[in-house]
Amino acid sequence: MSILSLNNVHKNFGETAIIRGVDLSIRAGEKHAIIGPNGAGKSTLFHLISGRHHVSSGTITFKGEEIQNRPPHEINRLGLARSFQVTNIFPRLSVFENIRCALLWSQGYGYSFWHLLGRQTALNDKTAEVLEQISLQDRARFPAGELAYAQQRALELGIAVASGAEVIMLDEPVAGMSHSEAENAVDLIRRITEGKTLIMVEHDMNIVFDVADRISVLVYGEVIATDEPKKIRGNPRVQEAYLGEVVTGA
Amino acid sequence: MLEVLTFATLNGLVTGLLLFMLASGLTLIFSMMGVLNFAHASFYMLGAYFAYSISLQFGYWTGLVFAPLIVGVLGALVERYGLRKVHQSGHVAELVFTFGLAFLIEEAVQFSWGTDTKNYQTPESLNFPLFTLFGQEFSAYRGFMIAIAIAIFIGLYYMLTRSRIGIIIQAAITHPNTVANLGHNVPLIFMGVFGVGTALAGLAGVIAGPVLTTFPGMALVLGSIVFVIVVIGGLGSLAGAFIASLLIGLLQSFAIASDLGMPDLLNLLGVEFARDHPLNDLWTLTLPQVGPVLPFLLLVLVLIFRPAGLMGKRES
Amino acid sequence: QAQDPVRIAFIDPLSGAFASIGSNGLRQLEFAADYYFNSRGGILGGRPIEIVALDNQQSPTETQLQFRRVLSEGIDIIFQGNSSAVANTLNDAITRHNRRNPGAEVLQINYSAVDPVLTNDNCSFWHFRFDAHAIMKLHVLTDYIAENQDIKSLYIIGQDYSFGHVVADTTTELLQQKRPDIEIVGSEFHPIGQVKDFTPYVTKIGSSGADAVLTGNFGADMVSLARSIIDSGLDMPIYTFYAAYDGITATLGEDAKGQVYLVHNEISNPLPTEERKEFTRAFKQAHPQSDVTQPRIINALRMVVAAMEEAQSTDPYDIALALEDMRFTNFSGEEIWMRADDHQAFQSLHISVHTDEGVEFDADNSGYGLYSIHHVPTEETIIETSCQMRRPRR
Amino acid sequence: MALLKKSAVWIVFALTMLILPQIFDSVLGISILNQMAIAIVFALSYNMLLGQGGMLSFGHAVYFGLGGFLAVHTLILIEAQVLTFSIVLIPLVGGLFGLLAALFVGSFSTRKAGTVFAMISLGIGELAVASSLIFVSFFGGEAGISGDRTYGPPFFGVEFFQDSEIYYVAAAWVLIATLFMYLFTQTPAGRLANAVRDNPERAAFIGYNARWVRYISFCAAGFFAGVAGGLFALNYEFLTEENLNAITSGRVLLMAYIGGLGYFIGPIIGAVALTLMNSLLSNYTDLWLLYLGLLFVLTVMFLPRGFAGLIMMHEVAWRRRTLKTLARPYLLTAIPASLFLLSCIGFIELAHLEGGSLSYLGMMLDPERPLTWVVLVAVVLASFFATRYSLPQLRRAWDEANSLRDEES
Amino acid sequence: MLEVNKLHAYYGKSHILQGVTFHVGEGEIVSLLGRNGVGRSTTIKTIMGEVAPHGSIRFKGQEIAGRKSFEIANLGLGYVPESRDIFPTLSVRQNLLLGMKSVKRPGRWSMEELFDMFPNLAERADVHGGVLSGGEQQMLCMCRTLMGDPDMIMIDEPTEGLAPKIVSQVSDLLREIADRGVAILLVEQKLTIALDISRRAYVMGHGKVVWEGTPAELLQADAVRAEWLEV
Ligand SMILES: Nc1ncnc2c1ncn2[C@@H]1O[C@H](COP(=O)(O)OP(=O)(O)OP(=O)(O)O)[C@@H](O)[C@H]1O
Ligand SMILES: Nc1ncnc2c1ncn2[C@@H]1O[C@H](COP(=O)(O)OP(=O)(O)OP(=O)(O)O)[C@@H](O)[C@H]1O
Ligand SMILES: [Mg+2]
Ligand SMILES: [Mg+2]
Repeated sequence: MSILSLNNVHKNFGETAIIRGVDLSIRAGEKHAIIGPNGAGKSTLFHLISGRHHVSSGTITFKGEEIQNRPPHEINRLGLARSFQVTNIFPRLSVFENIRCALLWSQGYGYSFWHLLGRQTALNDKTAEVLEQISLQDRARFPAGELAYAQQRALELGIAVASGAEVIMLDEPVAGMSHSEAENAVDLIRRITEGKTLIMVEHDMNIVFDVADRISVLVYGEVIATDEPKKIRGNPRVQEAYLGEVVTGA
Repeated sequence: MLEVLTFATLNGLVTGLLLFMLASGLTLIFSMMGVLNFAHASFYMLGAYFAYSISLQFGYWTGLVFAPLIVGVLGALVERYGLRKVHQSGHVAELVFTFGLAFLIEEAVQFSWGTDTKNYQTPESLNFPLFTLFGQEFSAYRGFMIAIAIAIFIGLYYMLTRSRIGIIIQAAITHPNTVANLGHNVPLIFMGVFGVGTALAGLAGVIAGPVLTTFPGMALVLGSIVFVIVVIGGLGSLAGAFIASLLIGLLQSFAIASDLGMPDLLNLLGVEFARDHPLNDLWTLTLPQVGPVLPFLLLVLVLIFRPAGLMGKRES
Repeated sequence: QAQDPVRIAFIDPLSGAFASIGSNGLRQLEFAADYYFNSRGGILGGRPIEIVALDNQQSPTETQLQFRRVLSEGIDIIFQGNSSAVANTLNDAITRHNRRNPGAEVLQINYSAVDPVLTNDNCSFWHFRFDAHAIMKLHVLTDYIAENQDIKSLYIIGQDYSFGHVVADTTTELLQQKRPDIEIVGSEFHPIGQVKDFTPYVTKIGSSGADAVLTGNFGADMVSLARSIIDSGLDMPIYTFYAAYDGITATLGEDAKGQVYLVHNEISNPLPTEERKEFTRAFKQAHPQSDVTQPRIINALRMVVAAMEEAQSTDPYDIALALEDMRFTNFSGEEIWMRADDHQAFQSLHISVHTDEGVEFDADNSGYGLYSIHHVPTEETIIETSCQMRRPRR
Repeated sequence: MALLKKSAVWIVFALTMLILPQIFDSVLGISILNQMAIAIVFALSYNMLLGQGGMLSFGHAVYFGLGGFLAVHTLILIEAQVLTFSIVLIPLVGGLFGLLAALFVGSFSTRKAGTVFAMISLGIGELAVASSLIFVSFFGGEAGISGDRTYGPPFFGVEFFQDSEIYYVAAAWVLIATLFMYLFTQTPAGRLANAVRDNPERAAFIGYNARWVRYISFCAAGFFAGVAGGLFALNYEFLTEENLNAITSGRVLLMAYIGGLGYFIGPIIGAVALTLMNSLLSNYTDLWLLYLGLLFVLTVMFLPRGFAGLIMMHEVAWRRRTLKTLARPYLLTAIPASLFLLSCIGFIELAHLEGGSLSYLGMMLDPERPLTWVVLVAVVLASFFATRYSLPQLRRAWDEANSLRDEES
Repeated sequence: MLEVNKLHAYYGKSHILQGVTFHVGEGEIVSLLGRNGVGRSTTIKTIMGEVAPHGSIRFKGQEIAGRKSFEIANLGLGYVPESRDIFPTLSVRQNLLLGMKSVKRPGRWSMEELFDMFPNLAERADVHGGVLSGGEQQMLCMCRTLMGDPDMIMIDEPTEGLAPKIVSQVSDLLREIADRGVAILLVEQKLTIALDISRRAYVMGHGKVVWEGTPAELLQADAVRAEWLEV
């Protein structure tokens, strides 16, 4: 069953059309990768889905509700979380607080100013759990802004997945990581998205082919193919537009 | 009626352009360096005082040339030895710094020149009426003020759009290291911009001093209104500051000229209130009374409905 | 044998924007204390006067803090003059304090705040005023205007606060009685200290066809207004309360000669007595940059001391009783009467003009100064009061 | 036990407030303590905005003032026997009206942070001042309005004739307000305020509307500013335009900043320090505003994290128990540095002097004699270079005191 | 061209570079390899003067340790940072313009030429740098440095976030740069590319250079790769 579907979505910035009629349907529980050349509009697509940008036309349906042009916090509350290509965390809060804040809404605290956080055992345990998953437990008290880059990426991931949203969207989650770190990250992604829907943008083909159940290829604001990894690899249009010859060696 | 309109327009123009002289330097500093320079009006005051002292010895014209230079150098020194250090601690720190600086300059002025009003006069050579309209004189000095303000506008506009300085500074606000890595001497440029900005403030002081009286409170009177102009005009927009200055000048002079007020409105509505009505103060309010605070009302409204200002592209 | 000094507190702005007036007042008070008393063996059989200067920056809140300091130091006479707002809040505070602490009262010597309320509805047994209040001065000023048949229309402009309103309302009312033919062609209020450029107001004055302007403005608002009027080439008399000294005279200079008039309770050039001239010279010698701007401070001090001597006490209650109905001849040879009903001092009032002719004692060392041209004897300045004084029982 | 440990600091705080008026029991002492109490609540409320919520306000005095004005009006109503309740509750009245005003203004000003918010607060501040001068019947014009706190029903026999009686009311309110403001930082709303300050955009993607988060902090800050205003009304029994104008707003900004925005106790330190300076310095010199200005500028330059930050810098050395190794180097720098400061002050005062000679630190300085100046300048220069010379040793000692940790761990 | 000798650097109290020594010859492409966090970026930043250097750095025979960043840049050393740092409020064209040291002196590269090489950028020449896609920003950043006509550039992770096809374009560009006589110090995660184009390589570990040699030698040296590069 499709949990998220885009219907003829367009996005123009001024005169330029960036997203030019995207139809996409994500099945509940699948791991879906979006690949495509630089500037194809992958991140823009994420922004449209998550509410950061308004669509120019078209509809986006999430769990039966139209969500295009709704403010991001509302979309998030429906159960859709995301990470960013450029690290986007709360730099002066501690790592622990970063995660705990990310948990607050889903744990039903709302804008409460009558709960004392120190006493919310369940919440704090859950935070510790997430920290362990992203292997930052020994950095818990550190200001997030002082973490090393790779750790910040891990935190970025942690904030996105903490709330336990059903759909998780990750924009280049392993960019800038070394091989080994990337492998850890992929493990982590697998673990935490277990039983959830994952939408991921990534340029590292090894990871994409490794993780994804299905892949959509976005070129120039249009989806030129959506299919299983094997078929995508063999698709000549994809080869030509995106993979080039480099990947054949890999 | 025609008389009222003409004068209101003329006065509004002069006030507006005077404000623009002051606002131009602040736009430069505020929008390019991102520094909320609370001491800007204090540099304006310094300009007036230096010019006053110089004019006692060497006459007005020498003051016109040297006072802004002195103020500019002072500004550059402030940037070099104060702001630059504070810059690392962020915008709020810069703000508090300039806040303290404004305080300090005011006290220093009182310390060195005393708290009396200073007898700083327009130059003899401009002491004649340029023209007489409906029996009132328009002094040549006011004409001179208009000319200088327009010259500043053109000069700055040229500098900002035709040279790379503008984009270098804009880039350097957010990424000073990167700009330095491209081979630009960022600190020097910042110092220069701050110096030029404060020199402009000084120039405004030299020119406005004789008209608006030179006294230790002269900075306070203008302190916040320049911010209002820069923000209403839109951060980073010289044209915006120009338009906002004129707008505010005209707004104020028309408010003063109008003589309208709540009583007229009530008359129109046919309502009347006794003098001891608890809201009597409101029912008797007139436009001239509130004229000087109208800019702040405008500021709030503009920010609510158009946070980027009239011509601004970015919000902060 | 050094005796305990008699300590008097002086609370006025000594720093900040209004410092010049406050410090100048302090200079005069200290000088007068030395000149008349300390250099002549003190008072009450040899006690020197000590002035304790406390800075309030002309802020009501700071005044409260300094008031508490006064209490802490055990001082019970406070001189204060600048800003009616400060005087009013101080009056309230002192009244409250004295009611709550019988036996430890404090006396307020108001040498300059002119809000009529202080000796009318809000009068207090513990408050004495040594300056004529606004309405008294306006009686004199409007009489003077009324006599001038050239004036057919008047423009009133003032700062938008209580004093400004009192000036406008009273002037309108009085002229209505005295010269109903004078048209009030404009009555304008502008925010205090906020106007950058007075030209728009002045054009309005010009367009109104007024023959004269009357204003209660002080400080920079006064100078800027007068300069704007002059710069616009309007050649009309400007009637004022505060257009002299502290740089104002120098700034008005030649351009304003004969155009700016001032109503006040102290006679200016030519100084009437040798004593006054002597005093002025001595003061000038000690403080070359300052002027004797407020003889009422000196009057107040001398009257308070006279009251002490009369009562042979420094207790505020005794001083107050002695001050009531006191008649005292000051250094200008004028008699001052302190009315017991409202603690308002009465003395002759004068109108002076800004000029350099006949000015022996100039202001701001500018060569220009005030020349008194019109004198109103004490009897004619007396007006009624609405004061219902509550007298403490002892 | 854990509870005791947690509340220890609060107990100390409360005890300190109880003991202080016993030591400084003059009218002046009590007056300064009362001032501090007001300033502490006000500065802490300001920090809710700037330090914790990242909202730079130039008009926080509006809520202080409005709360205070309403509090005075309530006093007047109590005096007129329209209302009857104990005046110890007046700060609550102030708080509620501060809150009301914040609810209104916040509804449009918290949409954005940064310059937009700052400038709206500036505009609102100016408008509030203008209206306070225009609506004389409510605000009393420039003379303000005054009430009398002694007409309420006695509170356990106390009628509040004296400031010292008010002090205990104020102290109680300081304790309550500080506690609640502290607890606020520990709630989701308080933490989210930090998050939104750091990165409002990301907050949206974890389900929060940045505007609401700001709005809540803003209202809470308005409430506590109003409480402070109510305390002011109780202590001084009057309010004027001055209490809601830009100078008051600026002062609270400075207090919070100088104290240290990043620390909860920062504003408390700032409030205490500034109040002290304000009430003590002005007695010694007319130039105290000049020194105050210098102090601000220097603090911003050299102590970017405020006094609290300066204290916290020593935390490591304290825990490492190496603090005492710093004593000597500090002293070595402090001697020439204070000499430098003192001689500079002497120089300034002497230059400011008009006539006579200056009695300074037990010496008589005569400005007429050139020698005075020569010596003074010599001392200024010598102590300046001595200070500079002593700095490297301090820095070395400092590094040493703090780096021991590395070797150990 | 560049000689680094016993270079040390610190972040606060942590000693990151502990005596790094290497050199880059004229027109050479040299790779600096190593695991994440060994301090490769720090090395470059220290050379550039962004991190305080302790030790000797000589560029074109001049000692540059302790000089200001802009002076170093003006000597002809270019730097493409890992964080890209596109100026978000400036247009692509203005970003490039900023890269030039002087508007008058033409260098090896002109804007047109670079636009030809990266048509993506040409198309977006007048939009704000901040809205560029991640990959576009990387290209812009590199072009911006080239506009300054450096004699040597140091590039940190140039292929990060680039689509595979563009990656190969980038390695072509690097060769092209070297062909025009510009030396390159390359920090690159993707070993294949790094070894493919560079003449020599250094491997860093624990803040020091632990191995040096040619790509071919590195491919042979399994032990080195295992210990210092792979996990
Ligand atoms: N606000 C905007 N205004 C104008 N153009 C924009 C804006 N945001 C994005 N673009 C343009 O839209 C295109 C798509 O950008 P997007 O960030 O979605 O690419 P992407 O597919 O994520 O690429 P990459 O893999 O390099 O990150 C780019 O060319 C970019 O310059
Ligand atoms: N600003 C900083 N403050 C403190 N430590 C830092 C800072 N920047 C980097 N570090 C630390 O310095 C070490 C070296 O960082 P550097 O960025 O040079 O590594 P790198 O080899 O380039 O790795 P990467 O692949 O992550 O870019 C890391 O452990 C990092 O955590
Ligand atoms: Mg992208
Ligand atoms: Mg790196």
